[in-house]
Amino acid sequence: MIDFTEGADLAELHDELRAVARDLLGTAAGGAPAVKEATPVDWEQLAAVGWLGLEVPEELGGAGASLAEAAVVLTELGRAAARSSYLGTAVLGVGALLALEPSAGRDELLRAAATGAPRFAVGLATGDDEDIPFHLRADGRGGFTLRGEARFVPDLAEAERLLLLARDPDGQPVVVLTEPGRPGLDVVDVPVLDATRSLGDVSAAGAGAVVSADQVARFRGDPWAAARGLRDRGVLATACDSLGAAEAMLDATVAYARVREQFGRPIGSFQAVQHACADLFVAVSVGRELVAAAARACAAGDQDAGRAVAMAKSYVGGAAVEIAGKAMQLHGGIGYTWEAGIHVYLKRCVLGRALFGTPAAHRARLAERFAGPRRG
Amino acid sequence: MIDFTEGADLAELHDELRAVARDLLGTAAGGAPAVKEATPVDWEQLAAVGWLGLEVPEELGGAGASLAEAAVVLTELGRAAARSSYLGTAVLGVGALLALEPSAGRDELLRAAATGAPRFAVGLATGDDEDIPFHLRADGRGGFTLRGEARFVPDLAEAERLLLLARDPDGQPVVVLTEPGRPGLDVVDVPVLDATRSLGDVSAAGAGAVVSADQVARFRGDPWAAARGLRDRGVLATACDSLGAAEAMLDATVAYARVREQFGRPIGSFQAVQHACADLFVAVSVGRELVAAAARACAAGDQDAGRAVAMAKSYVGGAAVEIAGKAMQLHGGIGYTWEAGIHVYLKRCVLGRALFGTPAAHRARLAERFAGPRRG
Amino acid sequence: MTTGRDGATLAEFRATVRDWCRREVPTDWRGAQTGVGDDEYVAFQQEWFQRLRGAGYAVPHWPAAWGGGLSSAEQVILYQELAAADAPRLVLAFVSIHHAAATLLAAGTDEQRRRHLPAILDGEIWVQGFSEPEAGSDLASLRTTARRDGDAFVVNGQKLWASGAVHADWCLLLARTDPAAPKRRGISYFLMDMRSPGVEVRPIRNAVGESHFCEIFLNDVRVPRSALVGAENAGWQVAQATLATERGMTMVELAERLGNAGFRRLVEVCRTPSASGRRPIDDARVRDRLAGFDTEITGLRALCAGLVARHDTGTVGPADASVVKLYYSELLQRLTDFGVEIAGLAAHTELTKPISSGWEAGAWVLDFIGSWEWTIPGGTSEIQRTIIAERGLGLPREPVKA
Amino acid sequence: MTTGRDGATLAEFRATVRDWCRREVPTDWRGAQTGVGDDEYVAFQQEWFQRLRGAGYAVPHWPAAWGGGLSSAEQVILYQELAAADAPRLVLAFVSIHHAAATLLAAGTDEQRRRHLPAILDGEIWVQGFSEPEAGSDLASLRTTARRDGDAFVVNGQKLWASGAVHADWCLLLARTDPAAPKRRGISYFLMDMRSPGVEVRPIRNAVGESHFCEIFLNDVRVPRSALVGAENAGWQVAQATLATERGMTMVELAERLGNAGFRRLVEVCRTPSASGRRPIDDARVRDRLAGFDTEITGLRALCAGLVARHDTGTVGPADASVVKLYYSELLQRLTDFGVEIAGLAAHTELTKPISSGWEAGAWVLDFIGSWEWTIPGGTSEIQRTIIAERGLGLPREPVKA
Repeated sequence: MIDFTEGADLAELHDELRAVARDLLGTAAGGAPAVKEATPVDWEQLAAVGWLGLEVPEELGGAGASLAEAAVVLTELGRAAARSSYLGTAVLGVGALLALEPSAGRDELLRAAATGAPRFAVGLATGDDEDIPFHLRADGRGGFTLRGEARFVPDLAEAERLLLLARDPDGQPVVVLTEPGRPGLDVVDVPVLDATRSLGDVSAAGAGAVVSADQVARFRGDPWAAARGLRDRGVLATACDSLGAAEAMLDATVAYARVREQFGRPIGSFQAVQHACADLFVAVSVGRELVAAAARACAAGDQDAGRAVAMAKSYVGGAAVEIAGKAMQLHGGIGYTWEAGIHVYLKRCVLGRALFGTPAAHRARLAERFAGPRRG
Repeated sequence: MIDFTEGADLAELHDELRAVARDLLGTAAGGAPAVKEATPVDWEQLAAVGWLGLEVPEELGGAGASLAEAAVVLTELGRAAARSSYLGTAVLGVGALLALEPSAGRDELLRAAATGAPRFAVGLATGDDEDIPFHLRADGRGGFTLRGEARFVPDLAEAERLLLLARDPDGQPVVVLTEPGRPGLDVVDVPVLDATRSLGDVSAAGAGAVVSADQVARFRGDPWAAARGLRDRGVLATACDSLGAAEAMLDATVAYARVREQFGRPIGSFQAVQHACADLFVAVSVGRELVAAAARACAAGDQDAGRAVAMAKSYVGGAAVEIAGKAMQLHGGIGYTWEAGIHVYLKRCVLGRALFGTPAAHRARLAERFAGPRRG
Repeated sequence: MTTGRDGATLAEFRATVRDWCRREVPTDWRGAQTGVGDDEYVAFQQEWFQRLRGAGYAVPHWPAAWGGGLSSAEQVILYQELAAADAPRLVLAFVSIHHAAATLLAAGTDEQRRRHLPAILDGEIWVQGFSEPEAGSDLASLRTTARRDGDAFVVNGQKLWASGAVHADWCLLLARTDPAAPKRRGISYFLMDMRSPGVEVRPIRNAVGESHFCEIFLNDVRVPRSALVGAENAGWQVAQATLATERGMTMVELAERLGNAGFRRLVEVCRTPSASGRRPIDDARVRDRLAGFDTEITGLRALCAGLVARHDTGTVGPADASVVKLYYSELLQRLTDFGVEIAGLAAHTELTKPISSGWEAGAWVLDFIGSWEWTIPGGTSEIQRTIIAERGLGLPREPVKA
Repeated sequence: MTTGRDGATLAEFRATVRDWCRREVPTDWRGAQTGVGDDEYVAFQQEWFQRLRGAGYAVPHWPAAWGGGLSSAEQVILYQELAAADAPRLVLAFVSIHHAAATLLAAGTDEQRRRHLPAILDGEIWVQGFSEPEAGSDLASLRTTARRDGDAFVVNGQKLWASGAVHADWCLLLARTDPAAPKRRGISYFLMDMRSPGVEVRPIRNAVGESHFCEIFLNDVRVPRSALVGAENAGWQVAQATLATERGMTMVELAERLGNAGFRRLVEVCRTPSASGRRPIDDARVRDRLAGFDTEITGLRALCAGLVARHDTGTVGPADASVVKLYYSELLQRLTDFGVEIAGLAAHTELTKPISSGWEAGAWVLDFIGSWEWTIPGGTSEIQRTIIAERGLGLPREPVKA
């Protein structure tokens, strides 16, 4: 396991983590993607190499690292188009727990998360709408009634524990700790075209679900900032994923263009292919910078983190679709086959563009600071 | 003079008109633009070949043709980046007169317009805002007071007669016939970067200008439709102009790419240049179709003409700037020199994009029909 | 037959077709044809083809003597009305009624025509065997061989991207008959019975999970001499002549489908309120894009009309078809991409799209991914740009490798 | 000198620079320098240069011994603060302090350095004489000759795009000394006195009407042997070595100027109400574009910072500079284009822009047209893409003509 203690050079550590990840995920050689179906990554192995507890404090069995390191893993998972519950458990689950008031129960969950059992899913808004999806009503008997719905929740079907973002009776964001199968709670797997992802809907409709007081956990500090921070994690994670997928697509296209011949020469010697690849490289370079800045900002808890993740997500979300699409185009007929696996990345990038906010939604959020007061 | 009487094949007539125009404007060979300064086209010659009276009825000394033929001339003027008062006099001026209730005075003006003396300018909205720029108040002595301002009016400085679009005291659109130099009327030449155009502001501020009843001319039929039709003429004319300029830029770039050598071969044999030129050709082809459709719709007085001109203007307005810009790029260092004349076209296209409505303004207008009633 | 050929005006013809569509286009075929099996798809296509045939609309571009005979203007109207009525596409019979018929009419013997043209009307299915694994867009380098052996040729090789080969009765086959000749010479054109021994078809799954593209493996397949189209070693010219008979009508059909069902569905999704009640179309950026697409589709339709008109007058330019194909396919890609964006996460839950539809199904993610079926096959967008530059604009060719 | 060199932290250095800028940057120089004549422009530039020099900010990238010595981090801060204060650009001295100094430091003799480096600090102006009419971006094919004649070379030929040549005292000259050698061999590098007999300068008006690009005609110009930089016939290598000393700082400066004055002016124009009282920024499409530009500028700045950092650690990639230049120049073009669109018809009435400004003057049409000064010279965008593909991504080179 890599040592993330203070003083170590972060850039070097990230390089090392990246190398380990590529080895483990089978993407070390770069080159063409071999993904055809959604093969899950071995969950126990992710726990064993310490990725699940990257952000869990050392005293709770984790690596005591930060979201910046998780971002490296997320990027590599995207690069491998890997199917795993990493986002739900290690990024959103751990992120939510870390944001709560410390308690023995919370620490126990963090310790468990680092081992990979149980797995978590966090019920929060994952579309353009950023509202808090659940709300609690006091039931007059010291408990609460939970109602609401979170759609397209990552890694829901595999989760044994649920952390639902809700407004308490005072309207303040809190986290409800629960499990699938509880009365009044509906958990539905939602199959999507991108077979490398697991998404689902969790809802408490009608009479709602009964929640006891000890299931309701409060955030440390400003609960609104915490809720926003949780959403920002999802935004950043998806940006990392798209960046990794885009990198894989660029590498695969360049590798293919070097060897594939048409009209008696490698297609990579044609200017149309060269210049297209150059544009993809520029886009990946810009995206990488924006994602790195966003990961740093989130890890440091910068006030401006929301702006940085919105920039990263809106840029990379759009660029990744263009890059995967161009990869399909430049692979020619082969690229359009199921076997080639480009479609796996294209579908993952297209879904990633929408998950945790479309580029347009993030730009709309970014633009609020320019608009100024309305005149005239 | 070409015969536009009924039964003649319009496509052939247009080809003939186009050939004559290129001959007269010195663009017959296609190829590189030779324009460096804004050389005015000989006005008497335009009258002599019958272009000024294209739309003037035969019995008033004109050719009895339609706006579709004027569109051919406008496109060729754009192709030559020619400086002339054609738009103000022959398109807007004649167009306004033709839309008025017939009268001896009107017919006299139409007859005069065909001869090129006097020249006209029409005071109407030429920006994104489509409002009628002037308004009349009854002065209680049978006359009116005119107030308002029309900015960026084409060919104003050269005009001896002004046709100002105004709302009468009942709010209905009318045309005020007047001249520069009338008391209360301010005419200012507004120099712009595009030295091939003449634009100016005409205003009646403060106490306004005194207008007699016989200076106020009413439209035939629905005055709002007539006012819109006049604006549509300006929109179409600018689209034609940009199309012609774009064609010239494409031709010049292709001609240059055929002969200019770098790295030991004609630059036109490089795929980057080939594919860029192919994209320009596609854009010109699409633009040509949209402009032709808009010209036909206007000439026929179709109900849908406003939609057709908005499409033509929004597409060609944007495309022409891209095409002239790409022409500058593909001409390399030479293209950036004053001598090469590409800048003349680029400036003309950039101004043309804004004149009579930006692409975005036209698209906003086009989108009104989809939006449907607001719900939720 | 109720066509406009017999002195009826075009307006009357349009009314007749519209009326026919109202009666004959199956209702809710999109719903019914979503997720169906192969047999049901073939049966549906064959039945729709016969229904069109009954009205004289199945092969409007064929000569009257063989069952067609509509003018260009009438064909345009036919495709406009079929698209407006959102009729199913003729997918299964596409190669039969276009490429196979064009080949037979342009270069086939009377015997070959009599054998196949009526059979096509009765539902005989054809596949095109041109592309090969190593050749891609570079047809001239094909490797499949046809060796003379008495009164037959013995064919060996492999074909790729043979659309619909699993259903095909016959194959339009290009094979090299003179290995010593330069690249484009020494190729011959054959009509090959797909039931011949040694023909093996293997479907290839495409990016959206469908399997209409196939590989064809040819292992000592005997093809009689009488199956040769045109002269031996003149197959390249036959293939070119076949291409030259395409008069832009396919593009008219595609443009009309994009302009009707495609754009209508796009407007619909833009008008659909989200959970929060807000409609995408209430955003000025969305309206701007919609108006842009409307404009571009109008331009595309006009381009197609111009292409057909220039074919009629014999003034078609050498790159005109490439302009239209390039513009259509990239517009389709941009439009479906925007549909994906607007439809949001819910779009990803549509796992299948109706068969017999084009890429304007409104299953946006599948439509978007399927749009590469237009930018890649039949000459990639890159190759279309080169054609436009070199043949359309007369730019010098890239120097050939030393 | 008040720099951060002597143990001061970077934050302290930033505060010092910011304070200096507040005191020393001329107020309203943009207004005052709009439409001025050549003499006034030169005087203004020279004065601003001396003011910077006084603070130690004129040549921060030079070695300390010659008057520079700021670290990369300090230089970045310096350019950030100058941009934030909207200080004038050093246009006139650009070649002197960058290319000329780099050449002298990398390959000059001690004698040459002592002669010129202090002179440059005193205001000696240089011009680059590399490009030629037929060569364009293809430097290796230059034709200007330098023939040995005793202790001197006799130079004949013509240079193009020599920026600022009318004001130059000295010229960095590439000329062919061995006509028989292959293209990149046989070129030598000279320091040429612009007052030498036979040197004629003719300004070329550019697309915005300025004349800072020039032609230089060289007619039997005698250049002493001592003016040779590096070995005879090794001029190409000297030129490459000079280029290698550029460590991304120019791009930092440009990115900062775009991110400060450029973007600020764009937001301003988007907030300016039209005659009807409506502000462009009230349109969602405009806000979307603005946020996109904000994002892209943030990305550009990060790219520049990364480039500088990789230069410092010696890990810079062979195409990294091309990536930044390409991205900057096309972003500048898109941003100024959008400014033109938003500023509307009124933008066309701004007939001049301030001298000593970059293309972020807010005279949108001139800025937009001027943006081609970035996409064309110094290697067109097309050439940058080829460099990125071949050197950065290792794609195979285009085959050379047979």
